[in-house]
Amino acid sequence: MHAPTTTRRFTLSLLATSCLATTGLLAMPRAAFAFDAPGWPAAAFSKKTEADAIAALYGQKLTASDKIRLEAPDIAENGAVVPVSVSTTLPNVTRISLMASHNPFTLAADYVLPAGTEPAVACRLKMAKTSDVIAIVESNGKIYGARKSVKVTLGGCGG
Amino acid sequence: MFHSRLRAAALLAGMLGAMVLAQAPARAAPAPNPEADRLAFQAYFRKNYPAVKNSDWGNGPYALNAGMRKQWEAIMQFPPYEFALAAGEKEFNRKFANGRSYADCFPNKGIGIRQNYPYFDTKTGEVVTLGIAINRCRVANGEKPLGYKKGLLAAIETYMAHTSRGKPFDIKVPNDPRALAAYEAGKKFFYSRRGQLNFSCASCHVQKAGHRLRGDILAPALGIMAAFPIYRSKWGEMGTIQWRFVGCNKQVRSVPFKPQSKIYRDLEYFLSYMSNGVPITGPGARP
Amino acid sequence: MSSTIRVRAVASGGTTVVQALINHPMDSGFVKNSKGKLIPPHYIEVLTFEHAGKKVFTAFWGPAVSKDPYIKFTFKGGAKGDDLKISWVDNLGKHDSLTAKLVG
Amino acid sequence: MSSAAVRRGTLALTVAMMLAPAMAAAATKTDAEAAIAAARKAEAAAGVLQNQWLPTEAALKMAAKALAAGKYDAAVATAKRAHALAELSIQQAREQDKLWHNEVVR
Repeated sequence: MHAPTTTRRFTLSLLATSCLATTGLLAMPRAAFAFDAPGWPAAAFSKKTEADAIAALYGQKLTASDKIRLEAPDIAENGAVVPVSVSTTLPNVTRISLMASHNPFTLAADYVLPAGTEPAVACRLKMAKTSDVIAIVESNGKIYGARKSVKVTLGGCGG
Repeated sequence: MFHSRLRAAALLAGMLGAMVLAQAPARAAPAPNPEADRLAFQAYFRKNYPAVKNSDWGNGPYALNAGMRKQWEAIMQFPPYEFALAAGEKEFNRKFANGRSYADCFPNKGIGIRQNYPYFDTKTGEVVTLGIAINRCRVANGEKPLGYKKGLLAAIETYMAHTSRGKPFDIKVPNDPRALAAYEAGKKFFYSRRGQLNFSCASCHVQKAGHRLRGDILAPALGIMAAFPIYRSKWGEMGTIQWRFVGCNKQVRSVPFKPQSKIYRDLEYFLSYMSNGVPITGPGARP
Repeated sequence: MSSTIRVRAVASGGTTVVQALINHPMDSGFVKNSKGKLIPPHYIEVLTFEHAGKKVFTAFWGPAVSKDPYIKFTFKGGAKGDDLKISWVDNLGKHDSLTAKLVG
Repeated sequence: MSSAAVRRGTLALTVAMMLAPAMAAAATKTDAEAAIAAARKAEAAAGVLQNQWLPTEAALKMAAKALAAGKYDAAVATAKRAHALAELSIQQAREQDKLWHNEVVR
């Protein structure tokens, strides 16, 4: 995750974002119109790249781990409802986050698991286009990641 | 260049038509035989898709594609139509101003009867779908009729379909010329190519069932009515068969008809009859 | 009006499996309505689950969570009849909560 | 008759149709109104056969807008395209009236 690719990724996703959203919306700082619930990691949710979101949320490098089972479809039936489930055998898991690399805002969901809650969660996410779903698990204070590519295409013949 | 061939073909067809016309009455369309049609229709699907169990035809694309089925099963753990189901049940048990309720309008108090709809009403001489029956009940009890595409009517249909889960379709086409005509009209609509894309319902749901259309898998026509009403992620709410007909027509760039118009009710009548014996799987969740 | 939260919480063998479905548009702010105007962002930000006075699960959600969102998790403990308090608040300050009973 | 044939047929027909007015003098308001009226009549006929196309409706709307904006050439051209589309949908309905039997699962 060294600097050059970040800036390239940054510009690329910015391009994708601008074609998706009116620039007017983006010019407005996120917090301006949003009432932020207590504890809600606003900064992390406003980041547009995987690296920035991870940095904002955890502030440490991500190391891949094969102890995380990330289930997501190969081809999404509908990009608006992508069933994703994460489970792991890593010990003392306190947090699980889910990201979609090419979404306008990369961080999709962030779950806090107090002691006594099992390290597994299932939910349904929206994906802007074909990209990776990334699961990040915080175990004993360190973060581990797994990724899976999900193909997202338009549905039907859309005459 | 190509167009001239088109016009030539049309001309040729015209001339041929004229010649054939002389004997055409002899080869007039055979008298409608719904049961023979149904047996042939179901035999086509059972032969071409041998792996599909009878109870699975109502699960559309998920009966023909493992990847899609896995996502569907995840969503069915807690399907988004639960809100419509709860709202439908509440409305179904609500008493009208005159003290009566929906249960008084339907046979068996409206429970477990969805598989008999649509039926042919010999008194009025037209096809009556579940949506029409619900609105007839409301109007008869001083309530105003509901929209046929979505909303409260779709919620009521969701509850009634849920009470019929597992019961096989049991549609009747009485030996009444008007019923047979309605059945034939639905059959003709199903097999006629329409719209600028020039597809018929059969082009996709018979000839290409199980194939992919960009992100979607085409549902087989057999049992395609069984899952309705459906919560489509695309709509983000519950929708009826009639709304889906409008959607499909638009997709082939054909001007759609009004929900519950005669042509759509006949189509639903034909398609439901084709699925006789296939169990109800509604309410359904679809992309 | 009836609650926006539907929950199934089954306690068995010392653990409780919780599934919840919430009736919420979860508008991302990138979708246009039929008249071509952008629908403003409106999504749940925080969703909490409490059992026996202790938080057992907290979800921080953003615009990328599906409409009528669903969540499933499991926590150790919990017995039939216990209370499970679920509450959410969204980016417009709207909120709802429900106390459900664990089933056996 | 495959869908590609119909689409190419539409294209060829509309191109032929659009060339005609270029040679003639600039269209007048009455030309535009006449062209639109003719297209509407054809579309109504397609309606009787319960086989109207969405592109025809779109073209009719565009023609009316061009007429209102005083762009008579554009109005005539678009009206002629709508007319051609309506004719094709009528032809499709008539052909399908016989051809649908061939697709029936037997």
